[in-house]
Amino acid sequence: SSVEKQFEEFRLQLEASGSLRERIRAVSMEIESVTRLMHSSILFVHQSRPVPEVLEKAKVQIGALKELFHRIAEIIRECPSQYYRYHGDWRTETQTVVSLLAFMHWLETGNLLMHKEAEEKLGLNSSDFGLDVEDYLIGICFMSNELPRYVVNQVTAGDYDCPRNVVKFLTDLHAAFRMLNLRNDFLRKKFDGMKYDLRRVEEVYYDVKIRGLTTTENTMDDNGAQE
Amino acid sequence: SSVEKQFEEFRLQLEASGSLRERIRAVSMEIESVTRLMHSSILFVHQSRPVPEVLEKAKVQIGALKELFHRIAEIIRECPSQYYRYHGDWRTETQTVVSLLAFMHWLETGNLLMHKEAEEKLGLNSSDFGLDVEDYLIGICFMSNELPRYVVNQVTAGDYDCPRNVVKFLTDLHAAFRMLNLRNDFLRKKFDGMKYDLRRVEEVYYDVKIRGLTTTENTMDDNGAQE
Amino acid sequence: SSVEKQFEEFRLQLEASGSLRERIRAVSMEIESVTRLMHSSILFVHQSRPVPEVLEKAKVQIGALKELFHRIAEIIRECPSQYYRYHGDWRTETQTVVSLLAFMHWLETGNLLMHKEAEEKLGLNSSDFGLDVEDYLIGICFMSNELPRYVVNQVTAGDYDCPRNVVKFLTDLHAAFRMLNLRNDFLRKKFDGMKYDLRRVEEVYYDVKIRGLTTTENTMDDNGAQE
Amino acid sequence: SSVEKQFEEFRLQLEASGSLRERIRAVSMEIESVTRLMHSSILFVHQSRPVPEVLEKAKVQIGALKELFHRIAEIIRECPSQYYRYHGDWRTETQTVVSLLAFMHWLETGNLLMHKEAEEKLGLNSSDFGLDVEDYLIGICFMSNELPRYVVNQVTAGDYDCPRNVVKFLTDLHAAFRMLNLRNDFLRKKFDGMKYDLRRVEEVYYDVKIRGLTTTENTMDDNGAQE
Amino acid sequence: SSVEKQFEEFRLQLEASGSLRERIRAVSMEIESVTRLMHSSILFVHQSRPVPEVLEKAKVQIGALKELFHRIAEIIRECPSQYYRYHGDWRTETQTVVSLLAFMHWLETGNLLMHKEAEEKLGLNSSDFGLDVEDYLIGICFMSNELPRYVVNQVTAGDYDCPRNVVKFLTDLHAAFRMLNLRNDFLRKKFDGMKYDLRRVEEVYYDVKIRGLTTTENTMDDNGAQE
Amino acid sequence: SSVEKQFEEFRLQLEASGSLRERIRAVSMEIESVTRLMHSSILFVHQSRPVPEVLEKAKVQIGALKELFHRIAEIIRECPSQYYRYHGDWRTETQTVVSLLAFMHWLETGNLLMHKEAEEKLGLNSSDFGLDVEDYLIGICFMSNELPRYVVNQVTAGDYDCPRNVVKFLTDLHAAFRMLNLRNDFLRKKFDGMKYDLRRVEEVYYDVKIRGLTTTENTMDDNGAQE
Amino acid sequence: NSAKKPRKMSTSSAMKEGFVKYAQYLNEFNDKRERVVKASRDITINSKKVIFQVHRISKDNKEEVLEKAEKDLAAVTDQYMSRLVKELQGTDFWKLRRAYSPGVQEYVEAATLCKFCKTGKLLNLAEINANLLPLSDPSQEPLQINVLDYLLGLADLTGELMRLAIGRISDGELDYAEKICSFVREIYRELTLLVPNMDDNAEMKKKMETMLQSVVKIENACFSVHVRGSEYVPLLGSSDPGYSFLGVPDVEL
Amino acid sequence: NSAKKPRKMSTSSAMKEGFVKYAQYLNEFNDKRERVVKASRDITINSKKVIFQVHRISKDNKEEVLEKAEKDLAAVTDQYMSRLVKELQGTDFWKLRRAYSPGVQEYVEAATLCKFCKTGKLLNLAEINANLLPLSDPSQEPLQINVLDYLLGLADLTGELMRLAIGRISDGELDYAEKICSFVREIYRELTLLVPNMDDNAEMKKKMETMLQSVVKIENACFSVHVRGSEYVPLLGSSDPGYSFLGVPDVEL
Ligand SMILES: [Mn+2]
Ligand SMILES: [Mn+2]
Repeated sequence: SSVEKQFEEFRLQLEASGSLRERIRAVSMEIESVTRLMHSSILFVHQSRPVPEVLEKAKVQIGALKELFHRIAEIIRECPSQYYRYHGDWRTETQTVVSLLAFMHWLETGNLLMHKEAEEKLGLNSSDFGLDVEDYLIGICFMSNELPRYVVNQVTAGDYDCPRNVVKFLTDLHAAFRMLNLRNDFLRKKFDGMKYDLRRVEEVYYDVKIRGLTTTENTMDDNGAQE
Repeated sequence: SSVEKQFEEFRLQLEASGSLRERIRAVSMEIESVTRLMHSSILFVHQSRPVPEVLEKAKVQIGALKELFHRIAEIIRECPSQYYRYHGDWRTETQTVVSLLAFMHWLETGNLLMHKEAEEKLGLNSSDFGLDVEDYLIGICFMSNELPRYVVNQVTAGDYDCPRNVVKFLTDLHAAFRMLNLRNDFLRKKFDGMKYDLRRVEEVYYDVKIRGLTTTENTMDDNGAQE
Repeated sequence: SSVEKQFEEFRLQLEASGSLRERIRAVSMEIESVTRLMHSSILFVHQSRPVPEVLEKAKVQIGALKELFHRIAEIIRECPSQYYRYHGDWRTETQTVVSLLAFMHWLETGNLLMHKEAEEKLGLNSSDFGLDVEDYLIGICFMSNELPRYVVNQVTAGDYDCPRNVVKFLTDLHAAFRMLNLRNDFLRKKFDGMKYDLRRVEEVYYDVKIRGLTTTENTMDDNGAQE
Repeated sequence: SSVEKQFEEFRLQLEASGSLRERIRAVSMEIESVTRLMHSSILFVHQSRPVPEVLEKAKVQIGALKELFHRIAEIIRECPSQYYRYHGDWRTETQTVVSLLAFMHWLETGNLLMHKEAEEKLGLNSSDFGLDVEDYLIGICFMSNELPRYVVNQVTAGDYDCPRNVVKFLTDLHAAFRMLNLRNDFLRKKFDGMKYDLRRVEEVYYDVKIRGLTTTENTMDDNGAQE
Repeated sequence: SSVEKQFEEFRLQLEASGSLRERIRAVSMEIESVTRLMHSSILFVHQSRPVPEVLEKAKVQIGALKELFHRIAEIIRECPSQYYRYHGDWRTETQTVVSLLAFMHWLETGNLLMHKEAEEKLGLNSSDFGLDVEDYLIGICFMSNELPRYVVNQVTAGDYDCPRNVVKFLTDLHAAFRMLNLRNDFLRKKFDGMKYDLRRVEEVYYDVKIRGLTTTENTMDDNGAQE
Repeated sequence: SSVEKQFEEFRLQLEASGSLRERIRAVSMEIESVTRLMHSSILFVHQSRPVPEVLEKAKVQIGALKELFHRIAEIIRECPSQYYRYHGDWRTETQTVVSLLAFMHWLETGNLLMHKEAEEKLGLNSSDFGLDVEDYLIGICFMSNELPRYVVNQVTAGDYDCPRNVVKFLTDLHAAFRMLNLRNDFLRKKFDGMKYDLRRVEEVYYDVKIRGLTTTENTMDDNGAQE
Repeated sequence: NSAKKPRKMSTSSAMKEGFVKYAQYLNEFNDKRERVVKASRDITINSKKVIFQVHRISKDNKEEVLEKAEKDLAAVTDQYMSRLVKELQGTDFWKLRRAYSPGVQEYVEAATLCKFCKTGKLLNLAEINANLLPLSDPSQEPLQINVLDYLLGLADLTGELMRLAIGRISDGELDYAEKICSFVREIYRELTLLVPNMDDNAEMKKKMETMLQSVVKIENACFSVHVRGSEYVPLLGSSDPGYSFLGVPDVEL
Repeated sequence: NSAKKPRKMSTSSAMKEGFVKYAQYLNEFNDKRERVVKASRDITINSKKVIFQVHRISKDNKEEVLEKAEKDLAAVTDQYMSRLVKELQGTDFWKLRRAYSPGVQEYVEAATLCKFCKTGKLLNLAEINANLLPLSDPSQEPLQINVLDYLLGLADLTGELMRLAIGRISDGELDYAEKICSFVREIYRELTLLVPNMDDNAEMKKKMETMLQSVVKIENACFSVHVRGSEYVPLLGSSDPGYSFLGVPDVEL
């Protein structure tokens, strides 16, 4: 009957989209697995292992990530214009990736990893498969969550200049985020959390400063610079 | 700074997509409002008002729905290939629309409203803006939920042949759905509910039959027909 | 370090057991798919299709099931004595299988499919891979859930002797179950549900009886045996 | 020091109340086990076994119950006036006990088991360990849930006078409950359910009545007795 | 009928227990209100007002509290041995009362307010209405939470001996609590928090000590005096 | 029917009030947008920018706020005496406005912005559209939440007199709040939080004091007044 | 920052002064709220009693039961609603709405239930409000129940009507049950259209679901009596001529 | 359908026969489970007591407290774990896992805590299992704690170590706290890699969050002591030469 025929067609369609989703999820799980390794390497930074050594180990994985994102892009290319239909299946992983890359970038350069730079690192610069802006922003928020812990452990390890730099970096980042008119969604919630990260690093800076632990030259700079 | 510039760009993008979403939601709310009127007209069917009269009143609104879906299509056309990014903002309403149209169609013809027919009724037959298959199927499930109540009220009003027809229709529909390999999602849950609708109408049919309330000719047919 | 060494070992063990689980799940999904087909065939019994015809179609699949259970057994044999570690991954499917086989068996013989018989049908009679007793019992409960619907539809189709037989069967089954000392778990909950099945078939029997629709001979028998 | 001494005392007290709760729970589980046996015996009443025989078997257990409640009372007596501190640990079981005793009492006498009588049967008539009124009332509601099934099966077995008696009993019971101004709690919900029990037994009474199955003399009585 | 009479009785009982609870809650709210006043007075201690003056003001309220607890006791006496049935309705307030009395007692004597003493102060020493041990312990934990703030403000105001005394007191209290084997409940959580209070006052003591701000004689005393 | 007529009337009324609400919400969102700008400017105070410069930038927006509140007042005037029906739609924004104005006022004068003063600044001094007292108080609590962060950053930047002033201000404010008889609502919760702000600024004051970082003259004064 | 001593002194006292005023305002307002909440609670309890009274209805005691119910309802109006009216008159209808809304809803429920049982009609909001008018001081703006509370009360009414319908069917009054059924259906249909326009419709949405369940319960009850009842026809006049079970009047049969 | 009388007779008895067997199986199995659950509960309670005992540690009573803890732990092993081993030996390790898992986890928690306090090392799963070996009948397959329960126990261990670290800092044993800190960090890092591979990791995921919080709490405590301690340096040798507050050994200062 025509009803049966219609449902037979549906069956085929649903199976096709189901198996496509399966494939994406499989890659997505691999991404998760690679980020787990990266994360575990980066955790050494809290034990005051030298930054270059830590980064080196973590960077090894970036190639793998690039390859995996390429595979998702290939799959999505099979169903043009349905990027956002399946987006949910890899976005959490992407956010974690961004947060790790941005943290590494900051450890290395002291600067924010830009959206374009993140796309380049992951090979997402083609026109039809990019890095969603919200995912990028959420990833940046996740990175911000790591900073208080990092500052605390650096100071414990005797690096008293760290807090000042982090306060500066986070203050600027927070101000930049404030320009965005965020909806009441997940990103907004994450951003609201950034305020607490900032407050915490300010407190650490305060603890160090009030005990005169910062190096003198810096204090001088302080008065002048403050940008 | 480059960070500021980047965030300024984000601000513009987020605002653009925010306002697009606003516009979709506005139309979506209008659809909701029209379906509410339709629904309220159709509710008279439970009070045994003549079907043609009930349908006439409800059909008046179809034009408005068509117009509204056209407006969403226009908006989506502004951001090609992002259909599924915003899909969530009108899908619940669409499912209700399908359920109402399908119920009306069944009241009129005794047949299932096909996906193609639903698209036509709503003017969704263009290549880039169609009726999502899952939304269609969920709408059909919603319609099935109305049938037990309808049968009960028809019998109370003295129409003893109704149960047999509904049992037949629902049995076939349920069998057709069983062909689909559904994921563990909302549609699956809705479909699982259809089993209870079927069981309920079977029970009503039983109540009528055991008391010999069905017309004699039909009973004869029964033995022979039943496919 | 020794800590690392231990955890590395764990990682290997867990990965191995993870991939084993994957393989089991794959087979388990195939079982699910076969039972779906069987179930679809059996559902025709509610439309009063002749039992033998219905059974014939359904029985075709038993071979496939046997083969699939054999594959799980093979996998489990790789990790002796860990049957119950992975048991959760195929038990839902097994319960459905039991319920279908038991229903078919009852349709054919009027008797309960015993645990041993179920094991034989599925080729689970080896010493190291059997049919868990609780799964068997849960499957039987699922079968009981089908009976009220079956009775209702049989009576609707004019088979007035069915209720008496089902009441007898279910009363005995229910009494047999009561011999079991059940904990407050899933099986207990399922068994508690059986009471409602019994109540419903009793009601149908009552409907038929009070209208004098049962055939005379049986009624005689009845008087002797029951009243 | 005195502080230390005080805390040593506290330690003993806290451990004592913990172990007391353990002991209550153990008895409570035994009660549950005995009621399960009783219930099993009583179920034969649905298969039209002679009431006296059924009751005899069930009554055997009352002694055991009495003994068990006595044991809880003994335990509670160790901590005078803390009845309600531990009450939650045996109340569900008590409600089931009440429902069974009340059903048996009704089968035997046709009357409602009164609160006082229930206390006596269970040896709860001492001043410091009684039967909570709400538990009693909830138990009575549970009993009412059994009656529709009982009536249906009695009629099936040819006892056409049963419905009238049950209707009378339940109507009175329902009216009595209506006098209570219940809060919106569990008891209220149970009581609301009683209405459906009443409706079902009325329907059965009606079925029997319209077919002239009630004995004539009774019908006479009827007019006099019931309204 | 006797049934009606029984239910009339139940109605009265249910209403009685409802209104009893109302009355307890009303008193409980008054207690809350009195403790708020006491707390307000005690807060001046943080502004280095002389302790005797602060205590005098706060002590005025103890009479009122005693009176209020007496009223609850009276109410509870109406339903002997149902203390724990209603206990939840005044326990939070009682805990606050204990924390305030214990803080005052410590300010005055430097000692822990014992359970017996607390009962006496509140007139709870009768046999049938006492102070629950867990409530007492929780109240003591609340008191401990006030101490870090007190120490900080005392030192700021120039009282450099305070930290030593508080460290001693809290260390002993904490040790006493450690003797209890607590379940994983609210009390346990409160007790875990006490460790942070202890740590904070130790830090303050350290700050004072390290700067040689403590008076020399006291250091000598240390070993000898303090109980 | 009269039922229909009544409901039709309701529909018109509700639609009118709905569209009124829409208009209020639109203004409310504009207020939110202005406060976001103000807040951004004020945040520079944490980076030790000169207060006058910071205030100047923020004050620019007050005119806009006044205008927007005027617009809400106009709308409300259309439905006399329904101020509190729609109040929820602008109260969160109003509270933020109050908190910002009060913080600015305190930065400028060291005093608390009084309710009357706040009304004046916003042009809310007409008789029919004022500033709700609870909103004012909640706004003040929000301001208090900013103070610990401000103090920490001031001390880090070398302003060691700030803590003493803030402790004094917050102690007075906290005491003033304690005069209020608060219910268990949002304001109460916010006020409870003020305790933590006070504790934190006390701690900062303590840190500064114990290190002898406060200027001598003040300390002298101090001794006289406080210790 | 620039705070100077002398100013601070004055602040401290200005602050105190201000807070004395705020405290006074809050105290008065909270006391009023407390009183309103209490009044509302009393209204709730006593309206519930009226509803319980209505449920004591049976085939033969209708007049008597309803008379008592109406008397009780009048007492609620005179004793408790009047207290609310006194508290609220002139002001704060909306500010204190959450404090009195539960009571008012229950009152609407009771009043509309009585009216329906008596006349089969829906008691209008205007009628209720007209009834409240005499309670208030004519010089003040009178308390008028608002649409929202009226509709919320109406939503609960359907639950009570369901209970009533089941009871009536038990008592054999099928016609009565069917009247209830179409009445409830009408209210349900009208409310579907209104819900989205209501001020804060989360509560109402939930009530609508319960309401649909009530409608379906009544329909199912009517159905089963109808199906059973029609069986009766063939037996008509044969075995049991004077039989009026299910309350269907003898003549009709 | 075709059910015939005679067959049914035999069924009914066949059914009964079958169910007698099932009942016997279930009874035996349930009894066993009951006993295992009870053993597990006893293990839990007594392991918790061991943990509490460890927390009674202070600077001066270390040996004594740990000795008692170890003795208590040995008693748990001999009295309660042995009961579990007896129940389970030979079979059903996985079928009854849910029944004994809580106890075993708590036991792992207690055992690893003791070992860490005594030696600063992680007690390996193999070591625990070796310890259990003598408890079982050599002819049977012995009960071995599985990786999952070991890891779940380890996750809880970090909570206890956090409590311990805070306590040690209070007692001035900063080194000790820092040792705990790096130990917990290492476990946390290793576990991050394992969690996704675990059999049913929902429970573990939750524990990982708690664990991170514990790590951060220890780090913060170490931080604040470190920052405070750093202030002391300028005072070195001046006012208070023999001062050993915070347990920093005299020599180092
Ligand atoms: Mn109600
Ligand atoms: Mn633990």
